[in-house]
Amino acid sequence: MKIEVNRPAPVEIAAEKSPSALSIMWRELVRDRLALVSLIILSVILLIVYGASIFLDQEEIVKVDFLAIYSPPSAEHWLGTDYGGRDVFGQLIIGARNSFTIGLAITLITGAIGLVVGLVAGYFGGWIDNVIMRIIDFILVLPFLMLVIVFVAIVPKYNVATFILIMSAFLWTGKARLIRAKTLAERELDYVSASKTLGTPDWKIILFQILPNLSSIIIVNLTLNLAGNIGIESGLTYLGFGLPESTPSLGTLVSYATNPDVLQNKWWVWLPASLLILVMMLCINFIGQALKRAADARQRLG
Amino acid sequence: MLKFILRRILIMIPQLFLLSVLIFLLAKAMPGDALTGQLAANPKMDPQTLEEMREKLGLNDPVHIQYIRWVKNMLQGDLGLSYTHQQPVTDLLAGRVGNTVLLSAAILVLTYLIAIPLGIVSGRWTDTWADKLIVGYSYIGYATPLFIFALIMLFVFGFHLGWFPTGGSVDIQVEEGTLAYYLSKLNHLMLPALSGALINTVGIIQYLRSEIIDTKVKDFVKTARAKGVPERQIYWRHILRNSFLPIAAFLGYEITGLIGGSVFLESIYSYPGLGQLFLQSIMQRDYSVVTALVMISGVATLVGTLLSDIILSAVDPRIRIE
Amino acid sequence: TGKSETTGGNSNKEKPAAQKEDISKFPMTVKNDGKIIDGGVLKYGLVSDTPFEGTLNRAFYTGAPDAEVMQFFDESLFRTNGDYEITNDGAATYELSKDKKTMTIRIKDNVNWHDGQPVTAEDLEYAYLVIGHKDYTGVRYGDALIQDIVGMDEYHSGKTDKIAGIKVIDKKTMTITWKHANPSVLTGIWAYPLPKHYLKDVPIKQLAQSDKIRKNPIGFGPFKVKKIVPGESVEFVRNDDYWAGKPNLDGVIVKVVSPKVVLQALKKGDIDVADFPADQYVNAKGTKNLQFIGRIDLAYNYIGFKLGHWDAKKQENVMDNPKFQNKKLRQAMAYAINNQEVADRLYHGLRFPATTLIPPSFPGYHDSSIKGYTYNPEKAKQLLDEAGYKDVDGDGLREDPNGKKFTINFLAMSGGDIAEPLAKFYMQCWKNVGLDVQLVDGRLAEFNSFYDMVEKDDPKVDVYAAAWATGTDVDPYGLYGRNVMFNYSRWVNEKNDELLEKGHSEQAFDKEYRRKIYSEWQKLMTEEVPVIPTLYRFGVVAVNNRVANFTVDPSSKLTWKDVGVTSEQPEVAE
Amino acid sequence: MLLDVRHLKVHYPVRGGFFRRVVDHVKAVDDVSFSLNRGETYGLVGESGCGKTTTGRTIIGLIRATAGEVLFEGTDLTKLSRRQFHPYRKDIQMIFQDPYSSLNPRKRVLDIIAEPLRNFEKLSPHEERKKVQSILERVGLSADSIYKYPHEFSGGQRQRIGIARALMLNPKLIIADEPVSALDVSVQAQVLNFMKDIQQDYGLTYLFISHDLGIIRHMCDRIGIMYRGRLVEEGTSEDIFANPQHIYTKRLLSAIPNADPRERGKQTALRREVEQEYAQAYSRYFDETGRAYPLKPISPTHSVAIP
Amino acid sequence: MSKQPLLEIERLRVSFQIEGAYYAAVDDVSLVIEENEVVALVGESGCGKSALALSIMGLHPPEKTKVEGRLLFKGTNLLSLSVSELNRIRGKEIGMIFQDPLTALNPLMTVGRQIEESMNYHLRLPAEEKKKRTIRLLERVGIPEPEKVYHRYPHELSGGMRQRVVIAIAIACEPSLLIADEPTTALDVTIQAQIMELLKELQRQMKTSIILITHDLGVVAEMADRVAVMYAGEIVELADVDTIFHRPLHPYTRSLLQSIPSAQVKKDRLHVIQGIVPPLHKLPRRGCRFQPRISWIGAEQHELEPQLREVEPGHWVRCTCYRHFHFPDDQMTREVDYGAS
Ligand SMILES: Nc1ncnc2c1ncn2[C@@H]1O[C@H](COP(=O)(O)OP(=O)(O)OP(=O)(O)O)[C@@H](O)[C@H]1O
Ligand SMILES: Nc1ncnc2c1ncn2[C@@H]1O[C@H](COP(=O)(O)OP(=O)(O)OP(=O)(O)O)[C@@H](O)[C@H]1O
Ligand SMILES: [Mg+2]
Ligand SMILES: [Mg+2]
Repeated sequence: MKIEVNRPAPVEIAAEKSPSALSIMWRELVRDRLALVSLIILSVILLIVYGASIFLDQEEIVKVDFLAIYSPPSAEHWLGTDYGGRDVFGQLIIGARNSFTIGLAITLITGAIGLVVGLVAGYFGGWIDNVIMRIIDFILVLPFLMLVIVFVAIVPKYNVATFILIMSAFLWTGKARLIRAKTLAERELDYVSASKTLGTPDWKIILFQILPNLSSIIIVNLTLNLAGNIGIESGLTYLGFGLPESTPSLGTLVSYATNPDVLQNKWWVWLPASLLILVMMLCINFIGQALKRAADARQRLG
Repeated sequence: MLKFILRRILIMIPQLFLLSVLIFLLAKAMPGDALTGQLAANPKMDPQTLEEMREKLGLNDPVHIQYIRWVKNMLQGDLGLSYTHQQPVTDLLAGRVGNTVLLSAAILVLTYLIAIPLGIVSGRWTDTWADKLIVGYSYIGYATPLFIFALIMLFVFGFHLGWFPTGGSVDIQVEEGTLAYYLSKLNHLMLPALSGALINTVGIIQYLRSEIIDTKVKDFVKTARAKGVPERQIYWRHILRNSFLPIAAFLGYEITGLIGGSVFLESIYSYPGLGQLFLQSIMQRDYSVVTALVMISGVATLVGTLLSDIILSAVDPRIRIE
Repeated sequence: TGKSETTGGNSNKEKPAAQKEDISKFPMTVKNDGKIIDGGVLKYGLVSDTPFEGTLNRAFYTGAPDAEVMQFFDESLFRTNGDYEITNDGAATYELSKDKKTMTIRIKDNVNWHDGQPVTAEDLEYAYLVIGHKDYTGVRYGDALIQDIVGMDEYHSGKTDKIAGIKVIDKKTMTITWKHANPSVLTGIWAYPLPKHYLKDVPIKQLAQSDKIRKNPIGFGPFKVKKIVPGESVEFVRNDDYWAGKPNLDGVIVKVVSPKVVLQALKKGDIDVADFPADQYVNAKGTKNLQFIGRIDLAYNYIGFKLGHWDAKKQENVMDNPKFQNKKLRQAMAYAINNQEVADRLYHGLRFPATTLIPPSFPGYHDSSIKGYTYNPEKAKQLLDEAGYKDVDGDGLREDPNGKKFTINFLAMSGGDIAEPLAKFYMQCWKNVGLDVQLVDGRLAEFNSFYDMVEKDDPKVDVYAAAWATGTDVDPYGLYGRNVMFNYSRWVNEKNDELLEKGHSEQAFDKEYRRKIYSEWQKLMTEEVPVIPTLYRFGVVAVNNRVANFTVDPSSKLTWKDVGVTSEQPEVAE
Repeated sequence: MLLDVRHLKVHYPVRGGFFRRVVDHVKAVDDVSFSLNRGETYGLVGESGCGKTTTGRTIIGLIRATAGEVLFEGTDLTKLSRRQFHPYRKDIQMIFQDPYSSLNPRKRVLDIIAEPLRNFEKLSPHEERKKVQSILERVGLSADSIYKYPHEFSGGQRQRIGIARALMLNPKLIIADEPVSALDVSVQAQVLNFMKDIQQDYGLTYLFISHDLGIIRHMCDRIGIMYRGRLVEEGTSEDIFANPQHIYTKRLLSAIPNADPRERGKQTALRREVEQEYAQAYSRYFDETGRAYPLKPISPTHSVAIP
Repeated sequence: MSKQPLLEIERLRVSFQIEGAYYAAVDDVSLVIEENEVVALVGESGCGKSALALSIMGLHPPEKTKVEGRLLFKGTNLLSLSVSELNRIRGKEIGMIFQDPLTALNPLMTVGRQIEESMNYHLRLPAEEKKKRTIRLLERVGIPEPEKVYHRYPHELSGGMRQRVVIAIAIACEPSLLIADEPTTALDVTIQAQIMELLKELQRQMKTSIILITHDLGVVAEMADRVAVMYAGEIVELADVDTIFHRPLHPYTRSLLQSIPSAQVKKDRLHVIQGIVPPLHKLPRRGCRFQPRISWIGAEQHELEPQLREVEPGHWVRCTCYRHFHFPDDQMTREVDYGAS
């Protein structure tokens, strides 16, 4: 696992060197006012969330307090409490941290698997590609939600890490397909043929020639994916297969809204989390769209 | 064409086989079985009888024997017996599948009914306020969890405004086969279908929009303009038809998504369909139902992708499947 | 200890105005002074997350929603009194022989099936023939009273095709003979006949799935099934030929309502009657168009200690787990938990602290003189000290008598909104007296995993929180006997064996004797605490103001026949 | 003789039917033989899709030959494993058609040109840079361009970078597949001149692939005309342009627009004439299946595919 | 001169928006197209040939492009027309042939329908008639078995056939002006020859004028009556075809002719035009735009505000630098690194 997570490193380094990848993206991002505002908002949110969660004691937050069940927002509980008398604000902060971490981890893991698989399948083609594509086809056929539910039921120790792993096991296929398609296209370009005629070994071609050229598309895809992955556990939580309650997450908070009373009368329990998800997703989406434009422009540039 | 479909079906067989093994193993790996905890509600039960029942249901056989038996039966069209419902799974599903298909079809139709005009407006008049509105909607829709949205819809339109019924698939008091019966079905369908569609549609809107924007600048559109084709016709005959292609290809994957979405919608709107049945069966470890449902949705997905390919080849002359 | 302040151990903290219900003031019967109109259709909400299964037959159903549907068209031949014992007021009368082993049942002449055919002795015999049959697919054969019938084993194994202990005397009369005299027959006898003329052509194996049960079931109850939308709703019409007289209502419509929307549906008048989810009660009370009635459920929640394992070969419980053999430890844990707080805060008084293992819903047997373990952390600490569980390393947590780290693994079930804080609360309570309690696997267990671990005596589990529905039979043998698998705590004790045996002996037909035995048993269980009873439940039913004669009182003589409405349309809130 | 291509065949499978089985083959190169002498430029001309690229890429090992031999200094390259091929990579290099896609946009010029060095020689970074800079100067780019990226260069300059990379290992043979067809007219000249210059300096042998007969005439000593995967005529530049024998060659030559407007009428007339001859004489030059006949020498330097 | 010219381009300027500012890609171009003549536009890539052509057709997206000047087609200024008015001229009076025959055709429409489409809006014909006419057109552009091709889709045709279809679309309504933007660049020589033949034939028959855009001087030599040489958005030389090829004056025209290898005559070395055309937003907007590429001629030899002047009847040249132009001796040896800024 560790190796795979570490894989994308060359992308970063290679992309660093090229002014036309990250720096153009950055320029485009800064020029797009909406994206810039989004970036700032997102950074502030993340800063607060990760910063504050260092000082918050998770044990203390998920401690039930029957004297304070469903108390509305007050000076003591900024966003009130839930049905266990637990502080919603604290849960929001830690939940946002967990949800974002989960989203990020899923994005990175699926990205790494997708990258390796996609590159190998796309570059070598032939039977390797065939086998990999069959596997991917198969996974795509699997009824995702259903299998996840089954998985969740059989995993004994169910926590953030297992959740990430289960999700990742299903979600890498899309990226693998995308990267394979791009690799296939890239492989046809003459610079790859050139490298071959120059005697460069395949693995070097894949890592140092093709990969850097996919970096922008990968970054864009991962960014847009990140948005989706942040909310991913909320639906499962609603069905009762999300994270255990002792691990606060935005999904848990949002899913409290399934209690009609909470939905209608106790807005402070679910609304802040919903809004936070919305805002984060919007921000990331806007950033992603800006990056996408940047990536396109670069391609036009040649 | 026929050959192509046949080949695709042949390819499906090993996939389904794998799927069946996987789902069977997973089902067996889940803690508990259909009889676990039954007794919490039935304290008079005696353990020996319990064992006897397990034996009778074949739950004590080795997994591979169970699997082979299951596959054998399945190939003969027998999906086994639902323990909780005391009914053959085929009968059970037959009673529910109609509702889910109806709901999914309604969602699909609504989704496209919403997506196509909005996508066109937003793709054709980019950067106008209408476009910005639509794009804004699509972003928000993208970020809103289906179940929250459905709940809000339920409370607003079902309860506060009282426009739609809030549960079930049909009113019991209407005579089956009459117009009132179908109207009642439609009435019960509207709210869940609309909730699903409004969320479902945003992806297609975004896709259609960017597709139109891309097509707008293609050379053949220039050719058409150079022919003196009026703007309306340019859109209608040239840009839209080409932009719809990838949307058509989406259809198959839409079906997969609908299966997942139905779990939420059916449970929120108490709409008795397969999604709800799945959840219930998982909880109750009604394996025969769980496995049957997973297999069915696997087949549905495969058929969906097949359908996509067929549709695509029907509308795109460049793709010929022989 | 006591340095960490939690609500669990801190009852002297100023409480905000309690939102708690005074359940003693809860009526069991609706109050409606209006005049019952002729006819009217009552809408009954079946509160459930899922559709009802639709196995509409007493011998085959498993889900509670099905039972709720069946009450309208099918009923027992016997009515019962407040202790759930059969009386002679119903569709049949009974008589016990001297040795209490044989019961003679006489079905009244005017009791007819919905298709006009009379309900006969053969119909009741047929029910036993079906349940005892080797092809039978349901679970009712597990009932000890059924297996105890003379000749049942032989019939079940296929050696005979009649049950020797069941004799049809004439068209309306029959006798049933048991091997043992057991007072439980008065509460537990199977008295649901099957319409033999209607069902006999269907092989027993396929009965449960036949349309005759699922689509067009018949019974002899006050209403007839008119139409079923599978899983969703059932339409009933009045059975004019009902043996006890013409019902008031023209009909009943039963429809499934999700617990999430039940309150809204009640407010809107979409439904007239529904079992009301306790967790929503606070928001619902005071709703103008509704009355809430309730009664104590035949159930209790408890926390069990795993004391041994189930020996499947010998079919008996073996008490071999040393961890909780010390009675004082168990008692201390019982004293440490504040059930009053849970009942008041989490359940708004709709549950209340349990004192014994026979709930007050058996007023004849519940020993109200036993006060159980009321919250007393000081006592708990003292008991722990006495038992040798002391904090030797000063981390605020007690070590076991050997000075080793003492961690208790607690298994609790997920589901419902309150599960998590409830489990958390108990753990906090125990922590307050210095016990280190951790959740098994760090999370609540889902229903199936929970029972899987409990039933299989998973060594990961030390303590578990569960609940029992007792059924109408007060006899606790099935849950605490030595040879009973459902004795999940695996606690065995000779005194217990003796008392339980006496409790369902011939002698126990003497009610006073039985009460004494069970009082003694409740005391024994309180002293030994193999399980800690935690809460009794109060079941609430919401009823629209237009409904009259509706009751949940088990001793009431009112039935669905008597229920009526006082206006054409339901009242609507606001 | 540096390179001897003998009976080279490259067939691409066409898949179809039930299990995507191979139902047919595209005979992209169908029994082609020719040889290159040291120091000469051999031109391969023909219409689009006639198999020029495939031939070139097969020689350098990017495509597997279906049959035939590619003898490079006597060694049959088609029989070599990847590892055995490695040392020959030094000797055969390629210049690609598209100066945009043949340079990795994410690499600095230094990395691009040093790539072959890093594969074959262990040099210190300093030596490496020295070497790259000297070759850059040799191809007429300033030494400080090594830290630039390809997009900072014009098409002609990029093509020079590509050439510099090919020259890095002192190859003996360079396969140039349409090296200027992606370039603007005014830049073409620059690259062509330059290729001629280095040929002399390095003693290079070129296999020059193009569909532009003007460029072929300008560059090549000997020319092979390809048609549907086969050679239909081979000879010196003089042979082909002054004395075309095969009807296809004639047709090709007559199709070239004449850059003198005064010759307009003549050119049109000639074209008509050849077109007519082509229609009439087609069957004389191709067998029943439309395949060209094997080459037959009609003079020491000139061979034509006639029966 | 008595007759009104077909198209008068007057001081046309086409500017594109690049990062907020507008830059002219066609800068102050004036050109007259008479009836029944072929005018070739030649020049390096990016010199504004297509931009000019598209502006005649009104095909520039109005949001990002500014078109100034006058385009008098048969006396009406095309630039002042509304889209629907323009649509009456596009396709009927002016036809256009695009460079890439694959992308210029709608992949989802049969060839027949695409050709008929322009008739739909310009000629009211019954369906029968339309089909007959279309098949005749296909025949006319040299497509064998036109009845079959009528029902084919573009991807089922070869490149040459597609280009014929594109031509058929352009001439469907027998326009009086045909704009052909690199009609043969994507094709093989043999097919190019056929297409050239075809265009010449059509021009003869229909008496159409053609604006032929290409960078292949051979094609120009064979097709054009007059030639306009463009450099960096401006016309630098305009003359009849013979003059351009035999007596060119402007340094750019002369260099261009010298740099092309010919199949007819063997040259030892080719002339190289130094440097590159600067991108639009870096173009010098004053002085002779070709000056940087003929550095051996002193700045003082160029005009400050170069004008297109008629140096002999019908022969126009921009800037006086042509008088001083000579091919430098040293340029035959080697080029140094330039322009890699
Ligand atoms: N990978 C492939 N699979 C199948 N057929 C191929 C493949 N590559 C090339 N071909 C076919 O082989 C034939 C020869 O192609 P090749 O690219 O060698 O032609 P070419 O003469 O270089 O053409 P061009 O001038 O267009 O580059 C063509 O008909 C082409 O369609
Ligand atoms: N839509 C546009 N936006 C911005 N700049 C453009 C646009 N279209 C063309 N240009 C620029 O305008 C200049 C002229 O382009 P044009 O396409 O007319 O050149 P051309 O002479 O047709 O070249 P080619 O021979 O490559 O077709 C070029 O520098 C080009 O980059
Ligand atoms: Mg080629
Ligand atoms: Mg152009």
